[in-house]
Amino acid sequence: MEYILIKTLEAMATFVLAFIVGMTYGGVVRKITGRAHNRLGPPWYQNFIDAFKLLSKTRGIHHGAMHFLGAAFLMVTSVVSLMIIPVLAPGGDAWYNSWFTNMNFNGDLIFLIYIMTFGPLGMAMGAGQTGNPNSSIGVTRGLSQMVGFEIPWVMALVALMITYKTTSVVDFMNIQRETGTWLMFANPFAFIAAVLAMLGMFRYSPFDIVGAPTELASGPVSENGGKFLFTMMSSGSVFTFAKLVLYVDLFMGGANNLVMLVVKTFLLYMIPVLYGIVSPRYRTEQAVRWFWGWPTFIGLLAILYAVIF
Amino acid sequence: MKEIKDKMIAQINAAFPEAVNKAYDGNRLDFTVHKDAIPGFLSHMKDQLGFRHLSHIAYVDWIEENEFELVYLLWSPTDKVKLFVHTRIDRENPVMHNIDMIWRQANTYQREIKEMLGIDFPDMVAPDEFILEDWDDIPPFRRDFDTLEYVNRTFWHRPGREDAQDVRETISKRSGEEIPDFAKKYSR
Amino acid sequence: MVGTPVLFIAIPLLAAFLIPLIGMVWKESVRIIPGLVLAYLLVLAINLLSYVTVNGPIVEVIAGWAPPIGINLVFNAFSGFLVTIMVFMGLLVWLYSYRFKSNVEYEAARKYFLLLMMLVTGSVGIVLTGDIFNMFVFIEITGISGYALTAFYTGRDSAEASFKYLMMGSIASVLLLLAIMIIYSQLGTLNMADVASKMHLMDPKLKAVSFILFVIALGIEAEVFPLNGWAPDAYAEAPGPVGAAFAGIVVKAAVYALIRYTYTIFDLSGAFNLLIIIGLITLVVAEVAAIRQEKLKRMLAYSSIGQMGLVLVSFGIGTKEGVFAALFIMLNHAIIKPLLFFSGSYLVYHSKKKMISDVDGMGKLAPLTSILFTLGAFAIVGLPPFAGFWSKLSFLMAAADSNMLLIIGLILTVSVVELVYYMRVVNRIFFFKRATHLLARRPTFNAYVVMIVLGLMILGIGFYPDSVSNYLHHAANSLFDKSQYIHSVLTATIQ
Amino acid sequence: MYNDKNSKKIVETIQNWARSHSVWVLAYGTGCGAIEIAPTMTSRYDAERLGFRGAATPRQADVMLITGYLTVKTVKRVVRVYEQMQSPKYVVGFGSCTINGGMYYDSYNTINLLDRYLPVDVYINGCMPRPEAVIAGLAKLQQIIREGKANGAEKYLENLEWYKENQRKIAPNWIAKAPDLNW
Amino acid sequence: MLTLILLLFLGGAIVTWLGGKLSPVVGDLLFLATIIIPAGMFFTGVPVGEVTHLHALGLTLTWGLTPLSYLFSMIVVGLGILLAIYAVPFMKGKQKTGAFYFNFTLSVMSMLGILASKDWVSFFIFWEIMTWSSYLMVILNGKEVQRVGIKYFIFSAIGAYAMLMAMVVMNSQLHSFLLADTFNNFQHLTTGNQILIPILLLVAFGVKSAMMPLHVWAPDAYSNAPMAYTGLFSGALSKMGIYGMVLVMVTMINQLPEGTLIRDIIAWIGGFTAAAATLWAITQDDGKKLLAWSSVGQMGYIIVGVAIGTPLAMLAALFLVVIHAMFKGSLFMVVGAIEKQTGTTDFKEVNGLIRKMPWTFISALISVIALAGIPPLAGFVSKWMLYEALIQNNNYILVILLFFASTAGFLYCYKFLHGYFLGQEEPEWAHVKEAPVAMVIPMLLLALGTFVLGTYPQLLFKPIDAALQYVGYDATGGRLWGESLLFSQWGDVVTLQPILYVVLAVFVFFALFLWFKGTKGTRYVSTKDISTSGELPKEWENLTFKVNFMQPFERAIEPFLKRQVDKYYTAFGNGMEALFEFTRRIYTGNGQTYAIYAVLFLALLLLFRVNLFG
Repeated sequence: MEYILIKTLEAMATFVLAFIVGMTYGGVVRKITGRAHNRLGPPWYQNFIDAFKLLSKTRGIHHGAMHFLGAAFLMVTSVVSLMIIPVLAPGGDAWYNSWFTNMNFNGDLIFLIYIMTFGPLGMAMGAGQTGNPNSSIGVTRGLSQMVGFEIPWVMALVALMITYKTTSVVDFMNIQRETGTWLMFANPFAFIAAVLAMLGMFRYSPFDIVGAPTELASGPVSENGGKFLFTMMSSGSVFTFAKLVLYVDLFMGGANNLVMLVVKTFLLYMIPVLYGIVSPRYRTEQAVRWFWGWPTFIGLLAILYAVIF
Repeated sequence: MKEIKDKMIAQINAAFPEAVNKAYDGNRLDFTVHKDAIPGFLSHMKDQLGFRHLSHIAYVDWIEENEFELVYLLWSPTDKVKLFVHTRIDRENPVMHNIDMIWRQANTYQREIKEMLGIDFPDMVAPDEFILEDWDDIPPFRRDFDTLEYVNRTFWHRPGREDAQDVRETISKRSGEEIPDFAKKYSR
Repeated sequence: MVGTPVLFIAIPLLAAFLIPLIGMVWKESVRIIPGLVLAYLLVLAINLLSYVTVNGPIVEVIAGWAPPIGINLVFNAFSGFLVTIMVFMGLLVWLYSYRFKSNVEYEAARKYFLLLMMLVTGSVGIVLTGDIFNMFVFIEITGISGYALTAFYTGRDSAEASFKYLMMGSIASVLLLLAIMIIYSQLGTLNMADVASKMHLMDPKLKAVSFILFVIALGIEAEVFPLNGWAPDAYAEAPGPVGAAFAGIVVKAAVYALIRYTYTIFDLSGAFNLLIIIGLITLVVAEVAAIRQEKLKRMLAYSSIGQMGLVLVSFGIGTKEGVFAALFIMLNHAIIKPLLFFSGSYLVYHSKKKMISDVDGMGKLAPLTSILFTLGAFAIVGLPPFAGFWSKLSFLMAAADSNMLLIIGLILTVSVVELVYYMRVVNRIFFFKRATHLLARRPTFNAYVVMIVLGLMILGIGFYPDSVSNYLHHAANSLFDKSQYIHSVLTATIQ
Repeated sequence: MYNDKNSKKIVETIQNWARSHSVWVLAYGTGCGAIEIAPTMTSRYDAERLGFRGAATPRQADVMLITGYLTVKTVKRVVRVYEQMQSPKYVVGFGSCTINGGMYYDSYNTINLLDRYLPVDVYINGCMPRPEAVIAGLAKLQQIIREGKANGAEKYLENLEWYKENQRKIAPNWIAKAPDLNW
Repeated sequence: MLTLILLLFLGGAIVTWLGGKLSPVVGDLLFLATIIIPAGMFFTGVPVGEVTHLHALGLTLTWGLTPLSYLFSMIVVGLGILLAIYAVPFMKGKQKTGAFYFNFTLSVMSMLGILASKDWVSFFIFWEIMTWSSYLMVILNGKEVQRVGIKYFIFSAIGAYAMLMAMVVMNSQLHSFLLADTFNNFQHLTTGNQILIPILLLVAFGVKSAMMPLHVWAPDAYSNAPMAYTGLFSGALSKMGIYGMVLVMVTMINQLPEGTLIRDIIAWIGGFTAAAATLWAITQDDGKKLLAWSSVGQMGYIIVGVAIGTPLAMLAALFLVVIHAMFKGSLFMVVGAIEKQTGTTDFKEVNGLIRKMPWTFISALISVIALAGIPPLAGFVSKWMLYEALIQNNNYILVILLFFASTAGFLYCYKFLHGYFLGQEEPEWAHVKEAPVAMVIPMLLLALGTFVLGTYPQLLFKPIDAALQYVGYDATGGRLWGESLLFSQWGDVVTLQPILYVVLAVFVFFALFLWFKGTKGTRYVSTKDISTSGELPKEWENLTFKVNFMQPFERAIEPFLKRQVDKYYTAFGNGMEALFEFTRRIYTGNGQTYAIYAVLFLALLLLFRVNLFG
């Protein structure tokens, strides 16, 4: 019982960490985007203010039970992904390390792939019940894009799996610690394919076809405000952090302490962000086909590389 | 251009002897037709003489003569000639023939005319309200519609704008024009 | 023993002559007498059949001349089995057509029943006789009554069909006589057993020629491709029960003759292959033609031809299992095809053109008839648990035992075609909207009885095939026991 | 403790501060003034540094900018959008047309006084107001939010009957037909 | 006992049919009794291993249950009972109720018969009864009878005849029709037959399990049958193909030297089936069609699992067999309920039913999550095992294909839910009420079943393990699965219970948070009140996004969608018909021609006399 209690507390700590880091990243991204536009941009803590403001809205509407459940589903995905991915490497030396390696159930990758789709689908239900056509259009675009980037992403993961004969993130981290080589160097093609898939996963330009503010009025979230938008915002932040940590764990050997974690994740995060700042938007079918083009080819190379070496 | 126009006038006169031509310079043709002849006339123009495009339907309220005037502006892309077709409608019984089966865009103009001038077009597609929603006064583009009175009745004025004057008297004083009586009565 | 085989020929022939005579006195007797006769014959046939399965074949010598000089009738398990089927079919056809033309005219009924008795006589004679020339005579009797029955509806189409039948029949007669001549000139005898025992003496070339003549002559009667052009017309134009009688009685007799020549009389090695080849071609062409038919009866007729092709292939396998399967198919065909003809002709009763499309939506108007037709259709394409399945299975087993994989494949492919056209009709019956305003005709009580009896037999054989397999086995064995056949005939004495 | 007046007040203060620094703008381009929003939000004047940010739908927005004259037809849409927004919500009127009708004061189909139909928190004068003026107006809005005086939504609810009556005056049928948006 | 049960079904079918003529209520009651009583007897009275012998035509028909068939018979009987309960209110007021009950009962009987058959003859007999009873169901509503029905029957017949051929060939060489004999003595066959027979049998079973080039009947047939039957059709009937395939794969292909190749080919066919059917499902605008294609796709997964044939893959496949029966049965019931309540199943017509049919929605939601393979529901268990098995068996590209199919599957999952339940609530459907209780409870039960099995899969793994041991695998318990545990040979572990608890905890926490945070300030608004830029939609305006729902994706896969197997079959069929027409013209109807035929035939035979008779 005590064990479970401690675990729960540690999980909450992880959640808080993810929330803070994710939100900060969001603000920093807005700042960077602003600077790239030759503006001052909002302060880095702007996202926290926004979230708090959303939370303190006094009135709101809902369109039915699914509207609530959709947001809850979304949160499930973020939190469960976070619980499964080891935030810090198990062998780290910092005193707080044990807080963040918890509840990872060995971090099975196939499980991760599926639980990561749980939220978007639930969210899609919520979006559907609002009856707003823009929401549904956004959802179909998002799902289509997911089919697109899932292929190179899974290819990269399969390439890793067949090299090291495991599907567990923890094992991958142990392997990297033991061999001392990051997997992004051990199988560069897999890393490239995964990074290309990541462009779609984070939904920055040119793959921001889900929200598409000018044409879809922010898509699936268009009927959500106040607490719903707050939930989605924090879920998005946590989920962003979780995905980044997953990439770091898989390809960059994980992080031994929080500083390294922040550095690594931030560097990785800059790839889609910076690419997005200078890109216009694809149409959906272009995006899907783009993912089935070079990224898939590189994914195939990754598998070949894994099979041959 | 002159030859083309003459040829066209001849053709139109041959087909519609009752249509009255009025001479204009440039590439403009001008005919006045009785309102019942309008659909036949226009479709003839469209099919036989190459006036494939309806640019606009202009409308005038001749309150003094107790008539409305509609002007159909046609354009021939091949001959580069524009054709003005005038027709007059009785103001007391404003009903006009519908031509949106000849040009679909005529529907939009007719809806506008119906709303703004109150001319009815029977059998028109989608005769819904168009620009003025929930309008329950007389059509606003009729010259007997008093805008200021309507505004005073419907909206409010911010205090401090009572000095707003009718500028026409100033203008007429400056330019020495006479304001006709009927204009004083009906419109500002 | 309750009777002798000669009764099978004598009684119906006598009845045929008596019908017009007694009919002068008592008109209803025209309808009743054939029934009584056929019922008696059926009882007799069953009795004799159970006798011969135990005691061996009965050889009846006629007119006091012992074989090989005299004419003899052979009732063994094989021929007896066929006779039983045929008599049974005759009885059903009679029952079905008992009210035939009842309220129209007496003359037509008299002719009809007379010709029916003649048809039965001839067919049963073909099966029972042990003499080649005698067989020719019976074939002629069958043929002539068949022509007349085809032309029964005195219309242009019927006449044309009948004429085609007559023409082909004449060709058959000529060739048959030619073949008989060759045999007689070579061997000096026409007794089947005698011919069979002396066959090795014959010039091989003439032997082959005479066999080919037999094949073609009997093939015309047995509806073998390409000699069966008359059959669809005759089936389509003849009255409904007559079509059933052709399928159930006449064709069986002709096939019997063909088999008797192939198995017992001639000892040609290639004969079996010939059977397989012509059987396969007949099957394929008939089924393919059937799928494109627009008239119901023609479709059934082509299907019937196809079944005969299958029977020939099965006989052509040349093993006991093959003969067993062939007999089983014949038995099933004799049960199912009349059911299809009977119910089918009621489904399109009021229609002028008898098109397949006229059955649309009949399932609601005439549910029982439709269900019986469906039962027949399911059974004939070999869907379990109905009768047709067991015959198809035994055929396939026989073919597989002889390692004829290609033939199995071909026949199964053709079965798909067969299935398609039967299912199209079934679909139309139950699931189409009625397009015409024609009403359904309610079958007569007798017809109901006949169809239900047939339907129950289909179900009975389907659920309990052992009920008939014993007879089938005996029949198949007796066909193979050539020496016993010759011995029993040649040693027969006048009783 | 939660119901304690002081703690409530503290929470209120923090909330107002957050609200004032995170204002999501629904730029409803009703008139010519919409052209001034683009420079206001983008590089030159950059309202995002003050916490202003575009919102795509009324559900997410905090403040509605009425950028210029409102025809009768438009005002119905504006009212509907305003009612779809979620409290606390604010309205900013752009230009003289929203104040007193401006040059369209005698037009038969543009309203003269916006505050008869919606509670307006801040007016920005000018025809049109330049982006500097817009920024100044938005800053003023931030200030009154922070002070807790931007209570337009409550005003609207309190005087709902009055507002509705005014709206019904210009659009009698429409208000009757509308679904239950009013609260 | 088995004989009695089968006879009860058969007799019950007829009695139900006749009873239905008397009064509908009698028919309903008899129908329920006919299904439930023998089903109950089946579960209580038939031990695995008991053998019954019957004799027909010199052949011995042997009936008895094996652990493998017991697994499948659980599907048949369970689904049969639930669907029977569902069918009674579903068929109320419809025509041809009698025919429906009759064929339904016969289908259940024939499937049990197939599973109980220990010899090929009775296997084939029941197989064919199943075929024609399901055929009569497919065309029961009288729509597109000739096209859909005949297509189904042709393919079924091809499959059945392939099986018939295989079994007679085996019998001719091995002199036994017993399944066990043919499997054990498979080596005694000639080499050619060793290849031929498995291929024929795979064709036979492939047709029923809708394997790729043989699948064209399935979408039409599934969607054309009454929805109360389609659950059985897709859930149980197509699984008979899988049952046969398991037998063939394990017993025959394993003994072949070329076995690996055949396995790989079948696995790839299964993968393509899964992917292509999924893409087709996405393009459908009718719920029935969508689910039908989805069923074909799911069968593809199962075929992959069976073809790979490692213990893990077999576990996954058999688990998916049961799970698929559950969630697809539930989904077809959902569609049936919607059809019953609204009269249409077209996404473009009906929408916004979530508040009107909440229980139906809940079962649809759970089933769809299971279908999509999302944890913590049961679909995930099979997906996980299947992928692990594929990766560990070095089928790398195939696993990508399946991942693609699975991800694309989310699209149609969402399309299904959105199509019926979400979107604008139109006044046109304001009258719609929740389906009758008897329809809701079966679908809810099935949906909850997937929920339970998602966390406690060992409930199902135990019988599957018994079945696998029966066909010759080692025991897998503790090695590949444990109490709420999944293992793979690489040592990967998924612990299901903590996942469920975490998911539930987070879900409940945030749902409650959203619910209680500012409850007073949050109110319900109708779907008409959405941000439409202030425009008030007219009454006749339907804002729901339904037409061209997946158009962007369809554009992306356009090159694929141009190629349809169906077209090739249709072209082939038309060509055959033309050929038949040509052949038919041999019968000219002219007597002279026939006479010439006779003469020519005579000449021909005389000519080839020497070749024929030597």
